[in-house]
Amino acid sequence: MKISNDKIISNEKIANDTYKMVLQPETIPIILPGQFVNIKVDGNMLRRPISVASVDQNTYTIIYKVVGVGTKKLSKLSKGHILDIMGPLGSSFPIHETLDEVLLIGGGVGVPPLYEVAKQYRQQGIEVYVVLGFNDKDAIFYEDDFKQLGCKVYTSTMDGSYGIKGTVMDCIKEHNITCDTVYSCGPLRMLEAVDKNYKKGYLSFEARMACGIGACMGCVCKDKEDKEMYYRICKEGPVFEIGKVEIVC
Amino acid sequence: MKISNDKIISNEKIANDTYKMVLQPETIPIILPGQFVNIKVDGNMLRRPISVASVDQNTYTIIYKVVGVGTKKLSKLSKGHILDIMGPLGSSFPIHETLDEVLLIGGGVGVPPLYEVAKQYRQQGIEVYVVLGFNDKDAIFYEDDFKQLGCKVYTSTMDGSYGIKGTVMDCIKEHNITCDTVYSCGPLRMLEAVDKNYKKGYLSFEARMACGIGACMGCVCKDKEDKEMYYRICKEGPVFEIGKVEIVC
Amino acid sequence: MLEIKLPGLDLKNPIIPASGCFGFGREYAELYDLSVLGGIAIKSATLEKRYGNPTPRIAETPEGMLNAIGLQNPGVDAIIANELPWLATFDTQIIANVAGASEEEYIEVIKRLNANETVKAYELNISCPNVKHGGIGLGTDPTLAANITRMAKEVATKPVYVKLSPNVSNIVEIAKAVEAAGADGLVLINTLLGMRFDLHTGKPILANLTGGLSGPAIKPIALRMVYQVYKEVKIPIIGVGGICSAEDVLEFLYAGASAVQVGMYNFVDPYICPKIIEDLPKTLKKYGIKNIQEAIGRSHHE
Amino acid sequence: MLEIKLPGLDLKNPIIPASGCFGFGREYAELYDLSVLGGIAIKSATLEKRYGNPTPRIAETPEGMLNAIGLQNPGVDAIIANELPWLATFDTQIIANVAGASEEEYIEVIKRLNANETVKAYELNISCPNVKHGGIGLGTDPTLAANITRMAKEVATKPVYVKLSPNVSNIVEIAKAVEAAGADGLVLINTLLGMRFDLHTGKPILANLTGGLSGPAIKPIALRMVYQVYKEVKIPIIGVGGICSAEDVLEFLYAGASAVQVGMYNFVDPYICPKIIEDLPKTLKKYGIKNIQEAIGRSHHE
Ligand SMILES: Cc1cc2nc3c(=O)[nH]c(=O)nc-3n(C[C@H](O)[C@H](O)[C@H](O)COP(=O)(O)OP(=O)(O)OC[C@H]3O[C@@H](n4cnc5c(N)ncnc54)[C@H](O)[C@@H]3O)c2cc1C
Ligand SMILES: Cc1cc2nc3c(=O)[nH]c(=O)nc-3n(C[C@H](O)[C@H](O)[C@H](O)COP(=O)(O)OP(=O)(O)OC[C@H]3O[C@@H](n4cnc5c(N)ncnc54)[C@H](O)[C@@H]3O)c2cc1C
Ligand SMILES: Cc1cc2nc3c(=O)[nH]c(=O)nc-3n(C[C@H](O)[C@H](O)[C@H](O)COP(=O)(O)O)c2cc1C
Ligand SMILES: Cc1cc2nc3c(=O)[nH]c(=O)nc-3n(C[C@H](O)[C@H](O)[C@H](O)COP(=O)(O)O)c2cc1C
Ligand code: FES
Ligand code: FES
Repeated sequence: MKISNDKIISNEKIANDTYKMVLQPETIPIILPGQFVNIKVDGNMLRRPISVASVDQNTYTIIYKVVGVGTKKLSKLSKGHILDIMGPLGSSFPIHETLDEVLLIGGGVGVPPLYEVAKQYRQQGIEVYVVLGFNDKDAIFYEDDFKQLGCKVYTSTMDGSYGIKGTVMDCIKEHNITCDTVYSCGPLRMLEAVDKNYKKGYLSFEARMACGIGACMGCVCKDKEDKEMYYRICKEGPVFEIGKVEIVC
Repeated sequence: MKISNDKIISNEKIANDTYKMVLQPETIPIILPGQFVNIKVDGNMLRRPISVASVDQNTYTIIYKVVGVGTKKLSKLSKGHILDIMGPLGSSFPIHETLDEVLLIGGGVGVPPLYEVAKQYRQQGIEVYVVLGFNDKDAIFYEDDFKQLGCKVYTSTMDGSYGIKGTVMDCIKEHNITCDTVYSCGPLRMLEAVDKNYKKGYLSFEARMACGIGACMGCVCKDKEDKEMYYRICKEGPVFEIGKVEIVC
Repeated sequence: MLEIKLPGLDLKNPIIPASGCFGFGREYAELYDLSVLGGIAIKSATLEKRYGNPTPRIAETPEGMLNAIGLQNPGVDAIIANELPWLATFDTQIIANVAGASEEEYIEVIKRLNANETVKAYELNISCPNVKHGGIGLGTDPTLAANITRMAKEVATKPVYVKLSPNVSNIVEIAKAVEAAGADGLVLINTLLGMRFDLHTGKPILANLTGGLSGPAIKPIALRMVYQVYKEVKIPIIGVGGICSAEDVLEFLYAGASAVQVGMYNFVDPYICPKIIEDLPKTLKKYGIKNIQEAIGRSHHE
Repeated sequence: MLEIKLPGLDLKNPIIPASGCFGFGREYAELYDLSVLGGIAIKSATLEKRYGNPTPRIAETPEGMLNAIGLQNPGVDAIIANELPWLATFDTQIIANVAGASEEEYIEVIKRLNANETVKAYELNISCPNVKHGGIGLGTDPTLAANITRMAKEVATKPVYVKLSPNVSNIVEIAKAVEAAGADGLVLINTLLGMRFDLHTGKPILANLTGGLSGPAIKPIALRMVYQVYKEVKIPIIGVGGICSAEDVLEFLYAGASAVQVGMYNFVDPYICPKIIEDLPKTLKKYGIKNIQEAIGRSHHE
């Protein structure tokens, strides 16, 4: 973890309310798939946690949705602007070398952190199923990017305006995807469903954060079994083994 | 008065901690000599009142000293930046057509609003004496500008590093300037001295302001005689006839 | 969708400039038609003309400001003679904010305003230091707060709102006392007591030493007090503290306010009130709210 | 020029991360050497391990934030076993912040910490809701505040600082009660109670409904309280509330603080404490101050 002044290389809209920003850090840190950065927005106190979607030679990419004041301000920034960024932070999606196939399940802006997972698995030639869920056709992004990596991509929308109508679970059923190792990130209700239906794999969680580094206890969640045990989503998380965390919707 | 988005045409350092900014408003308002504008600075609540130094075809000029957070931020802005500006505000220095000569007495950043006064009197061919007071040589600005208008310019510095050593009053005495109609702007102690030594003319005051338009009563001063009577420096002022206002240093 | 009826006040929308932040409206009338406003809370009126505190009276703070104006105003008679007839020309509801250095002064001010038809309601400012009680604000003691409310209600011919001070351990206790004493409504909150120091001189920036903190900085405190008080009283609440957007208004409505006042943000953006009024219908729509009534106290429902 | 000696605390500089905003220092130790700090106020310790409140526990506010952590901590025994030995390896002064749901809990926590040599002083957090008194903080009642102070002083083998709640009508009254009960120093202020609402759901953002407001927004209130209390007590004051620069520190010293704590700004800039320590000598020099001592209470002098 460090604080770095990262330069915006590009910042463009890629779907409804959804932006892709490429950043160039002063020195390129090692960023693992699933880790996040914590971005200072001018005029706001708390940093905004955003997952890293992919890492390249000397840049990295984030995908964010405009939901409030902070992400709104981010969306207005142009190329060349310098951002005060803390990171990389948190745990990552472990990449196993002994698997035959993996299933990535992403919902909305939960999709981006899965991209780097797909990339690393595809580099090893492992079969990657990708199931994406969006609200509607206009919200869809990254479908082609996953395809270009050679993943098998299946998309669903809640309103049926594209792909399967329904949730990602509906989509999986519909396409008879049987792969049992999942990597998932998205809305809490989706994670809850994934948690219920799978035994192997990893989930990535969100929480309102203050420090982002494990000091304030702002972002904790409980262990599923041992109610005395807790984890900090910013430190032990955001990625946890499936079944580890108590999910309260 | 109106709120306008004014574009910065230039913003350059002209003396120690002192900057000159040329601004282009959306539509050019009528700005009278001695009036001020109230500038919104990003990240600060209260607007910063700054006098207009001179008015041109479709631009106007302000001169400001960096004394705190707001003026510091202003000094960092570059050409093309848009500022949210309220103005022009307050009373102005009346320009009389029947005078033979006038004496302008300016101290530090009190100098700029006198420039437009000098310009208008010189346009009428009236003799203009200008006495400028600064802390030291490095703080001096606008001496040449007044000279170019054809004014008789006399400068003093508190530390004697340039011109007469001492206050503007020392300078006036030293140069035997006898003109009895004064226009003055500068530190309160200077205004107090001018107020004591002259009977005719105008003084421009400063005060910490909130609304800048006369609504909050934040900036009031008292009448010199009638202690029940008060004036709002942002509305009835900043320019008052000499002898009108009670000066409390 | 924006209308709301409160005791004495028939508001076309819930936006009211706060007392002391709008003078008597003259300066803002040069900028826009005051008839767009739901109402106007005019500057605190005292019996005699008051000059107020020495200057500096203003200091800036992070997302806020301190003021120590000290109730400067021309006195109730001058207000009746010069300001109210002019304000009567606008189609908006005038709330007279009443203050005083003793209980008797409040009562006398109210008596003189009773006959004036322009004033639709009173707002008792019980935050100011009271000479009779050693300079303590009536608003920090439930007994004193109830007492002045009762006295005001006895003479007032218009509804009485009481504007509470937030500088208290227990705002609910004060609110309940004031309600029990007959108040028709509450205005929450006045300013919090604060200070700033001059780095050069080491002295307080304000000549009065302390001043009242207002602005977005205090919004979370105001919201909390509106929420706590709404739970415990039946009379309507006008929310105030840091409001500068239609979203802020919505938060206050959710917390339990029936209308709101906008204070220091008038200084930041003199058009803020008409802007909020314009934004409000879109904002309600965006969050699926059909009308103001539906939003009031929403955080407390089911 | 930065040293300051306070009861039990030999500070090389007046900068101390505030309780709850620095954990037990482990996360920040990865970023810089904790030995640069004047001291560290560790997270409130309770007798048993505590999970705290449900989430969300955090909300943003203008120039501030709300938190409702609810004193999550591993319990005093685990702190003694796991955290204090590690903290002992740094050359800085450790202040143990003590909390509890009853007076007896505070006392038991203090007893267990007494033997530990790393802890140089106690800081009683009397802002938290107390089960024995119907969930009211001990810090809002002068009698209760004095009582817990007296009980703590009876058992404590180290100086006792009392950290006051700002949610009171009269901070001076509480401060004097606590001083009379034997407190060695005061810490001013804890957070102000606030709320935020979710625009979509209409509900409070925090699961706990209300939370503690901290950050630059509350600085003017903290400064005012330090100033008022300094006038009336003889024991030293540690100032806290919104500090994020050397200039802020200077304001607190002028107001009457002898040292300061930095809270939520650690989250905005994790290097803020070392930065302030580095800036402080330049800043003192800029304003003509020779040493910390000269600045303390300067606004009150002559
Ligand atoms: C580990 C992690 C990774 C994330 N990755 C992404 C990503 O890749 N792309 C993306 O679009 N979003 C991501 N989010 C969610 C993102 O942090 C929020 O959408 C964002 O903080 C909202 O900021 P705002 O100012 O626009 O909203 P506002 O509502 O104005 O924010 C107010 C406060 O609430 C916090 N907040 C609001 N919503 C959330 C949320 N869902 N999660 C956490 N904090 C929130 C903000 O950080 C801020 O402190 C991630 C969150 C976490 C915790
Ligand atoms: C009518 C008028 C005309 C002015 N014209 C000029 C000018 O032409 N050039 C120039 O350099 N300065 C001028 N000033 C002074 C200028 O307003 C202040 O220097 C400036 O506001 C300082 O802002 P800051 O953020 O840098 O200082 P800070 O100290 O950080 O400001 C904090 C607050 O105090 C106020 N403040 C601080 N000093 C003053 C002051 N001297 N007068 C009024 N408010 C103050 C600020 O506006 C702000 O609200 C004028 C002031 C007035 C009232
Ligand atoms: C400059 C100024 C003057 C004020 N004068 C009064 C007053 O005379 N009477 C009163 O009841 N409140 C007065 N207030 C308090 C406001 O009406 C309001 O309660 C407070 O500022 C909080 O709202 P805000 O955060 O929107 O400013 C004043 C506030 C300011 C900033
Ligand atoms: C996340 C968080 C947790 C806190 N936890 C505690 C605590 O456990 N004990 C305590 O006495 N104060 C606690 N505080 C209050 C701070 O120590 C400090 O008094 C307050 O935040 C004001 O300072 P600031 O404005 O610099 O943050 C906490 C504050 C925050 C923001
Ligand atoms: S955000 Fe502070 S512990 Fe996770
Ligand atoms: S600044 Fe408000 S009346 Fe002058």
